[in-house]
Order: sequence, then C-alpha cells, then structure tokens
Amino acid sequence: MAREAELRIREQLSRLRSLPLLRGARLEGELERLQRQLERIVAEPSDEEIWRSVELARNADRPYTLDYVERLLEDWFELHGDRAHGDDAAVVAGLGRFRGRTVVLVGNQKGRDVKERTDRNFGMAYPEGYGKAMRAMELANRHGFPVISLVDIPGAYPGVTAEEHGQGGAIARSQALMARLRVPIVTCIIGEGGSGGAIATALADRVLMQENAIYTVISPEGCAAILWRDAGEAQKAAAAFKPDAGHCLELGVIDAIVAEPDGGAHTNADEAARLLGDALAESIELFDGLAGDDLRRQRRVRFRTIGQLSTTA
Amino acid sequence: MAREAELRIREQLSRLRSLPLLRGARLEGELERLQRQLERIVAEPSDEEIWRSVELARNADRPYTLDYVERLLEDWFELHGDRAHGDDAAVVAGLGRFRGRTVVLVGNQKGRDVKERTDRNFGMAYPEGYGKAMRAMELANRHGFPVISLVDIPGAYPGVTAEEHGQGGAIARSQALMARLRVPIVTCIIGEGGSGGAIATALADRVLMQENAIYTVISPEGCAAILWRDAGEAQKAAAAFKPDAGHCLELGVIDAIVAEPDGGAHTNADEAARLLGDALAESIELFDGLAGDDLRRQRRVRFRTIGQLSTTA
Amino acid sequence: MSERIDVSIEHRHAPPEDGGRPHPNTCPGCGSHYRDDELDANLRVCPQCGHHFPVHARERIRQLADNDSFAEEAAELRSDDPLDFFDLRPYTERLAEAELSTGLGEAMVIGHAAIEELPCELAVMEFGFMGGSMGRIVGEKFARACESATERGVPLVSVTASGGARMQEGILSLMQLPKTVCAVEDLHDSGGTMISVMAHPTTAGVLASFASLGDVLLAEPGALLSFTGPRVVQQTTREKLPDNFGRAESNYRHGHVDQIVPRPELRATVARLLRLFSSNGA
Amino acid sequence: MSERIDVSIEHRHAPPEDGGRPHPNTCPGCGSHYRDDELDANLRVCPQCGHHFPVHARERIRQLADNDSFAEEAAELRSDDPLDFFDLRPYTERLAEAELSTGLGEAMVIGHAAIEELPCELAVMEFGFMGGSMGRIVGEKFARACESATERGVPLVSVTASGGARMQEGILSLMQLPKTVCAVEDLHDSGGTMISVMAHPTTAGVLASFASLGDVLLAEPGALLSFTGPRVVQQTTREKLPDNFGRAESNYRHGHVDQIVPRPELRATVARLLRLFSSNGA
Ligand SMILES: [Zn+2]
Ligand SMILES: [Zn+2]
Repeated sequence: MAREAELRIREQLSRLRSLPLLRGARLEGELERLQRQLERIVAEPSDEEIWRSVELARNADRPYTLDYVERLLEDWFELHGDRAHGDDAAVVAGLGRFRGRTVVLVGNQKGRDVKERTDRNFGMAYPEGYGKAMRAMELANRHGFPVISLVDIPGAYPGVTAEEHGQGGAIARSQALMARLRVPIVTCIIGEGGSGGAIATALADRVLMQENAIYTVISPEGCAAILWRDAGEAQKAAAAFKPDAGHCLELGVIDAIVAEPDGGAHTNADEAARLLGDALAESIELFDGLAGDDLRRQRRVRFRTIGQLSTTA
Repeated sequence: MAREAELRIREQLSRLRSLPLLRGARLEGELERLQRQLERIVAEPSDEEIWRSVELARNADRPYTLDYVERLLEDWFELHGDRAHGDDAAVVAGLGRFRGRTVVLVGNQKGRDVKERTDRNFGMAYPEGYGKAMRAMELANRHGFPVISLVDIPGAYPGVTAEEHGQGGAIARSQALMARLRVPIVTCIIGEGGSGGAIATALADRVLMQENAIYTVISPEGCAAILWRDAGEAQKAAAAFKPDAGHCLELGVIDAIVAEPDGGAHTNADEAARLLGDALAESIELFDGLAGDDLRRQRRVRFRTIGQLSTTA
Repeated sequence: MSERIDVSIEHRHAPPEDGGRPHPNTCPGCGSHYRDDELDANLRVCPQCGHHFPVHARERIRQLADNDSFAEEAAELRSDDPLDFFDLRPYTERLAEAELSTGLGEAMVIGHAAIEELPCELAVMEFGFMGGSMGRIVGEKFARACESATERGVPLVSVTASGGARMQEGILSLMQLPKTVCAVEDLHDSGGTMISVMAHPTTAGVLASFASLGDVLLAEPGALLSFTGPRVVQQTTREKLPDNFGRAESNYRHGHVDQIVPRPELRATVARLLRLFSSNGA
Repeated sequence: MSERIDVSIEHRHAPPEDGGRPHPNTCPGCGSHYRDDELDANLRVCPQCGHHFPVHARERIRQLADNDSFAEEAAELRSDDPLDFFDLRPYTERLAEAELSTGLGEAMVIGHAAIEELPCELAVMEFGFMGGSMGRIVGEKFARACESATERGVPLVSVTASGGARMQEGILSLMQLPKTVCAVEDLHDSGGTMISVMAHPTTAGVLASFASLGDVLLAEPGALLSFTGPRVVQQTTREKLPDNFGRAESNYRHGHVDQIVPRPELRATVARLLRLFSSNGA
C-alpha cells in the first residue's frame, strides 16, 4: 500500500514540476510539501516518530481553531447555539471571508487556560455542539458557501448528560447531513482527530491532515486499556494502529498532508496558519464549478470506497 | 363577508346536487354537511351559541386525537421522541393506514383521567413535542405520505422549561417545515385550536374545523384578562373575537366545517370519527396527482392571501 | 423628532410620574434621567449603565441606514376592523389613536435602504403602535418586504419589538404567523437572506414566526424574548422564575440567539453580515 | 444449532463457571437457568422475568424471516489485516478464532428475505464475532445491503449488536461510520426505507452511524444503547450513574428511540412497518 501512495505522489510531483510556474511561490510550496510527504512515506515512520506526533498533536501550545480563524478569516461572525438547549463552547461555528469568498467554518475548540479549558470541556463536544455545527452547515448549504471544518477533539465526551442528550445519534445525523450538502466541504485534522467526535464533522470532499496531527478510532490510552488491559501501554497501541498523517495518507483515509513549521505548528502559529490557509484554499478551488449533486455523489463514492479490500472492489 | 361564504357554499351545494350519486351515502353526507354550514352562516351565531362552542370544544368527554386514531387508522405505529431530549406525551405522532393509504398523523393529545392529564400536560406541548411532530412530518415528506394533523391544544405551555427550550423558535420552525413539505397536509381543529401551539401544526393545504371546535389567537380568558382586565369576562371576549367554526369559515381561515353528531362529538365518538374520516379522506383526495412543488406553492399562496384586505389585494 | 416626550430638566433619580409609572426617560437600570436629545445622541443607551431604552421605528432606521438612503414602501396601508371588535373601546378608535401618537400608519415600517453602502430591505417594528402587535397589515407589510428583497436581490434586515399578535383582529391575527413564515420561506427559496434583530420585547406571535427564522439572529442586551411573558408564566405555574428569565442573555445561554449586540455595534455588525451574505464567489 | 453451548442440566441459580463469570444460559435478571432448546423455544427470552438473552445472527434471522425465505449475500467476504495489527495476539488469529466459534465469516450477515410475506433486505449483526465490532467487511456488507434493498425496491431491516468500531483496523474502522452513513443516505435518496432494530448492545461506532439513521428506531428491552459505555463514563466523570443509564428504557425516555419492542412482538411489529412503508397510493 505504501507503494501505491508513493506512486501517486511521484506522479503529482512530476505533473507539478512540468507546469509553467504560473502561481510562483504557491506552487513551490506545493512541490516542497509533496516532496516531504514522499520522504515520509518512503521512510516508514518509527514507533518513536508516531508517538512524537501524538505528543505534538496534544501540545498545549498548538494553535487551536480560533487561532486559525483570526489569522485566516476576515469579517468573522461567530454563530452560537443549537436553537434547542444550549451553546456548546467546545464547538465553534461561524461565517467569515476566506481569501475573497464567504465560507462557513466549524471547528472543535480547546481552551488555553484552566478556566477556558473547563468552559470548553477540553474540546470535547456535547450533542449541542454537533447541533450547532449542523445548523451552520445547513446555512452554508442554503447560501452556497463552502464549508471548512477543522477537527481537534480528543473524542466524544464520556458523560451522563452527553449520553442522555443522545450523542450517538447526533454524531450519526451530523454525518448524514454532511452527506447531503451540495456545497464543497474541506476538513483538516489540526490536532487530535478522536473517534466519533472527529468523524461527526469530517465527512468531507477533501480531508487534509496537518503533519503532526493524529486521526484515531479510539485514543491510544483507550485502545491500550482494552487490548493490552493497561492504559500505560498507549505508546504500543499507537505504534500498532498508526494514527499519524503519513499512515493515514498511505491508507487513503486523507487526501494530503499539510506541512507545519519545523518543530511543529506551535513554534510558529502565523506560519502554520499560512500553510493551512494555502492548503484549504487550494482544496476549495478544486470543486469550483462542480454542480452540487455531482459534488455530493463524489463525496459519497469517496467514503464508499475508502479502504476497500481488493477482494471487495 | 358572510355573503361571500354563503355564495361559495350555495355553489358547492348546487354542484353536488347535480352530480350523479355515484358515491351514494358519502355524497349525501356531504350535502347535509354543506346544508348545515349554510344554515349556520345565514343565521349569524348568537353570543350564547359561540360560548356553547367554547364549552363543547373543552368538554372533558370530547374525543381526543387517539380516540380518532383507533377508529380511523389501521396498523397504527406511534413514533416517540424528538431525538434530542425527550418524548412529549402532549403530542402524538405516528404512521398508520388511512382508507388504504399510509399517512403520518400528528396531533395534540389531552389526558382523560387525572394521571394522564398530568402526563400529557393537559395537551399543552413542549418544544420537544413540536420537535417530534417535525420529525414525523419530515419522514412523511421523505416517503411521500400525506400528513394529517389534528389540533386540540389550549395553547403553548406557559412554563419556564418550555421557554428555556425555546418554544417560540420551535413553533416558528415547525411552521417553516410545513411550508416546505412536498406532500399534502390536512389539518382539522378537533377541539381547542389555541394560539401559537395550534398554528405550529396547522400550516396545511386544507384546514378543517369540527362544528364545535374553536380557533383562537388567545384563550377567551387571556383575552378578557388583557383587554377587559378581568378574566371573568371570557364570554364577552369570545363574543368579540368569534372563535367558532362558522366565523372562521366566514373569515376564510378554514376551508370547511366537519359536522358532529347532534349534541356534540362527545355524544357519539364513533359517528364523530366517521364524519371526520370522510372529511379527511375527501380533503386528501383533492391533492392527488398534484406535484409536490405545486402543492407547496399553493399552500404558501393560501396563507399569503388569507384575510387579505381588499385595499392590499 | 420624538416630540411626544419632551423633558428638559436633567436630574438623577427622577420621581415617578403620577400613578407611580416611572418617566420613560428615567433609566430603569440605574435611575439616571435624561433629556431626549441626550438619549438620542447616545443611540438611546444609558451612558451610565448601558441600559437599552426603546427605539422608535423611524429613529431605528436613522440609526441603522445610511443618511437619506431609506425609501419607504407601503406606507399607505391601514388596518380595518374585520370583526367590529369592541372591548372597552372600539378597535378603530385604538388604531386612530396609535396613528396620532406615533405618526405611523401601522406597527411596522418597511422600505429599502443601504447600510454602509450595502443595499438591503428594512422591516422595522414600532412598539409604540399598539404594543407592536401584529395584525393583518403588519403581516402584509412584512410579506411585501420579503418580496421586495427578493425582487431586488438584497438581504432583508428585520428589527422586531412586539407584544405578539393583535387580539382585536381575532383569528386573522393568528394567521399572520403562517403568512410571515411562508414569506420567509419564499425569500429563502429564492436564495435570499434574512438578518433578524430582536429588540425589547420580541414575544409571542412575532417570536413564534418570522423573527425566529432569520439566517442569523441578533438580540439587543436585556431584550425580553419569550413566547409567554414572565408574569403569565409565574401566575400559571407558581414557579420561581430564574434570573434573567426570557431575556436575551438567557436565550443566548440556552442556544436561541447567535449574538447579543450592544446598540453602538449594531450598525457595524449588520453591515458585516450584509458583506458576508452578499460576497460569494472567488 | 447453538451447539457451542450445551447445557443439559436444568436448575435454578446455577453456580458461576470457573472464574466467576455466570453461565451464558443463566438469567442475569432472576438467576433462572435454562437449556438451550428451552431458551430457543422462547425466542431466548427468560420466561420468568422477561430478560432478553443475546440472539445469534442466524437465529435472529430464523426468528424474523419467513421459513426458508432468507437468501444470504456476500457470505464469502473476509477481513484482511491492513495494519498487521498485533496486540497481545495477532488480529488474523482473532479473526480465525471468531469464524471458528461463530461459523460466520464476519460480524454481519446480510441477504434478502420475507417477513409475513413482505420482501425485505436483512442486515443482522453477530455480537459473538469479536464483539460485533465494525471493520471494513461489516461496513462493506452493510453498504451492499443498502444497495441490494435499493435495487430490489424493498425496505432494509437492520438488527444491530455491537461494541463499536474494530480497533484492530485502526482508522479504517472509523471510516466505516461515514461509509455506512453514505449508504443509508443513498438508500433514502432512492426512496428507500430502513427499519433499525437495536439489540443489546448497540454502542459506539454503530450507534453513531447507520443504526441511528433508520426511518424508525426500535429497541429491545434492556438493550444498552450508548456511545460510551457506563464503565468508562463512571471512571472518567466519577458521576453516579442514573438508573438504567444508557439502556433502551432511558433512551426512550430521552426521546432517542421510537418504541421498545419485546422480542415476541418484534416480527409482527416489523411486518406492520413493512406494510406501512410499502403501501402507498390510494
Ligand atoms: Zn442607566
Ligand atoms: Zn430471568
């Protein structure tokens, strides 16, 4: 499988190299990014490198959704509330102008200091949060605005109220809504892409992942607790289920890796935002001119075929 | 205005009388019903007659939604829950087969004994109830089932939780949903059609009213308390704002009156159900073969023009 | 303008008028008292405590719209009396009195305008006209505002202040709920936008219809936004009401409004939204 | 069938097996103990207290479908091991063992069938196969069941029993959530129907995807339906869990399922729904 991903990227590289450099520095950046992706894939990351991604994805200084919002969007207007029971601060949703066009952005939001962490429930959404995101995405759909979804959630919240308010169903319905949208959806995993909470807002036309983000079906600790019967074996679990961007690309789960500044996104939020912005803009442009019905058909085919076994293809 | 309604009914009468009696007894019933409606309109109801309607509409033995369900629908399957926070027993929603076709029925439901009255909150819906009704109507829309809505609600519930859960917005969104449906919607006011709680599920293609039902913007007591500064003046208020079926027909707010057994629906639930069933069936048939887009356009025009002043037409 | 109220003596903690009702220019938040021109100069927000005084429809339009940009529509419409309604006084008398005291033909003013040079349609309610109640003409005007916005391809900005449906028109006033809802749905189907600004109070039939259906819902600080008013809730349920019951702040906490916007920021916020909803395309 | 468990001695309050785990045929509700044939004859519901024992996929199909009406599809599909996953044992070994013990190729069985002579598609999960976890083959089989239902124009009836996504397939197991969601959306867009029957336990990734998207949601009495299990919730939040936390009864009270249907009524209820969703037109 690594071989296939390698081939795909080599092909993209040679296509890009042969293009007249109309877009100048922008294209240079793309070449560099692909080159780095290629290097990652050829050099299978070690268990230590995977664990470093887990740590960087969770780094407390890593830029969060609103750090990107303030650097990438103009005229930002935040939407609040699910119109039923509350406003979940663990999810941010709003309208803004992104490189000249209006977009709807939804994202998970962790807190920076102790109070904000508590207010934002460590980034773990409640059903009210999915509800707010759904409302924002419906608004995007009604007005033809592309949707940008930034994912950074340790996982759905394991709490009594979250269950009583039906988070299982809410995660399912949020995905179902995304499968119905007739506007482009671009997702980037910018930190932790944790299980159901992550996929709730990641059913996109194009899924990106920052270099040091992770994307997991369960936290490494949770996996270790179940399979190794010891949460302390998280490092082993991570090595086994390979949540790093390189592997996700190799498995076809994501479409591209977004480079981070050397040392990780937290070392230079401005530069991280610039790189993310370029990748998002380029991704949205891919869908310009595509009819809504075709867009959503392609989106569903994408998820219908991800990770399909050769025997079932 | 009374004159216009009279003319409309006289025209219907003569058209029906000239038809070959293909449908036998059914048509006879229709003739009788129109004849009675005509008599009501010609003889302007007295203040006492209006108050009698208020009392009959509230009669504790009057058939409620589920009394009609059990008499009119086969294979009834009740839907429960708003998929967010609860199941409101003051609203009933479900699927059933009505004279050979599957329909979705939503209705307000009062309780019969003390315990049931409390459980069903005296028929006053919470936002969760509107949410359940909306979910059921969306299901109808997805599958092309006609919607029957039976209205019998004293009014929206004046409680803290109902407000905190946003009943104003819920009533607005329920109407908005009905304005979007591409399936036929037939509403009958079967008891109290009280204010926002009633209109939440009454934005229909055809609105019927039982002979002794009332349809009001505020309860007679509430109106009296505000305008007369004395809730005891409810009878005066009722006489002034004319909530009876005859006046509603005259004002063009409803399309037809459904006859009740002599003495009122509570004297003979089976007969009341038969008369209601005939009227509902006939109403649904009116829309057979109409395309969904045309249907909803007509529905919106209906409400766009109800009670329009001649100066604004 | 605002000639109806003319208080020229500036003083703190003004004594209540006869009958115990506080003077309309006395701040219920902190007791400060102002002249009309002082309040107007400050957008009718108390400089001491930030309390938002009511704003009449014409003044609201002046606050929001670019100078001289407002062109009123349907100003000629007047309600009639479909039920010959008579409570303690005839409805027609109440209508005439409301027109005299407000200088408006009904409880809503509509027309086109520009805000920071962005064209839009305005639909602004006047609470002073029979409590901003919605009868057939208010419903009709709102529906026309939606149609006008659709025709010109501009967003609709509605500013509500209403006690609900107009009882004196009986069941016909209830019919204004579905009527205005259908108008918003038509606007949305044509790709249009509605920004709803909910001022104090936005209650009952107006809250339960078009006001709640904006693409974005803004509220003024302290505005009462409830279907049923606090007094009726308390009388009916005997519950102790929570702090801020039904107020904008409570609605925000419970997820029912997008933002609470202090009046001094309202024009800029609406303009930002107009920019966002009009720019689309790379 | 059910040869795996063969208990021939009938007795009450059977002692636990070695290691303290109760015998699978001992009722956790009332302690009654049954032979397999006794339980099978009673649809695996305890005649004493009504407790619903787990039902294997093949037996579930026998309970629901008309005799000999079931024609299995995609039985040949087997999972591979995309990550070379090795925890305490290799994933491939776990797969082989699960197949041996259940006689099934994966944790879901699909095929067409008739219920009370009404044609439908069935997708039934097997909790005995690695906890009914959803990997790529379960996702693929479910998607095929949707497609088969669409092609034949019949409703889909799914019966779920699952601990969630299959960790051993890493992120690819998470991708089965959007995959099955898209399959349901395609089914719905083609006018199709899905009846979801949630048996014990329907949790995590299965609850958070297709199982919650049925047109109608039925649950078996006592079934655990929660995204996160009670133990993890308690360990994480240290909250005292309410009675029935996460159970069907609690979900019903909170508005998340349409009806709780005791197993003896399940076939008739599903048949009623199939009639309702297939008859349309006067
Ligand atoms: Zn003040
Ligand atoms: Zn038992």
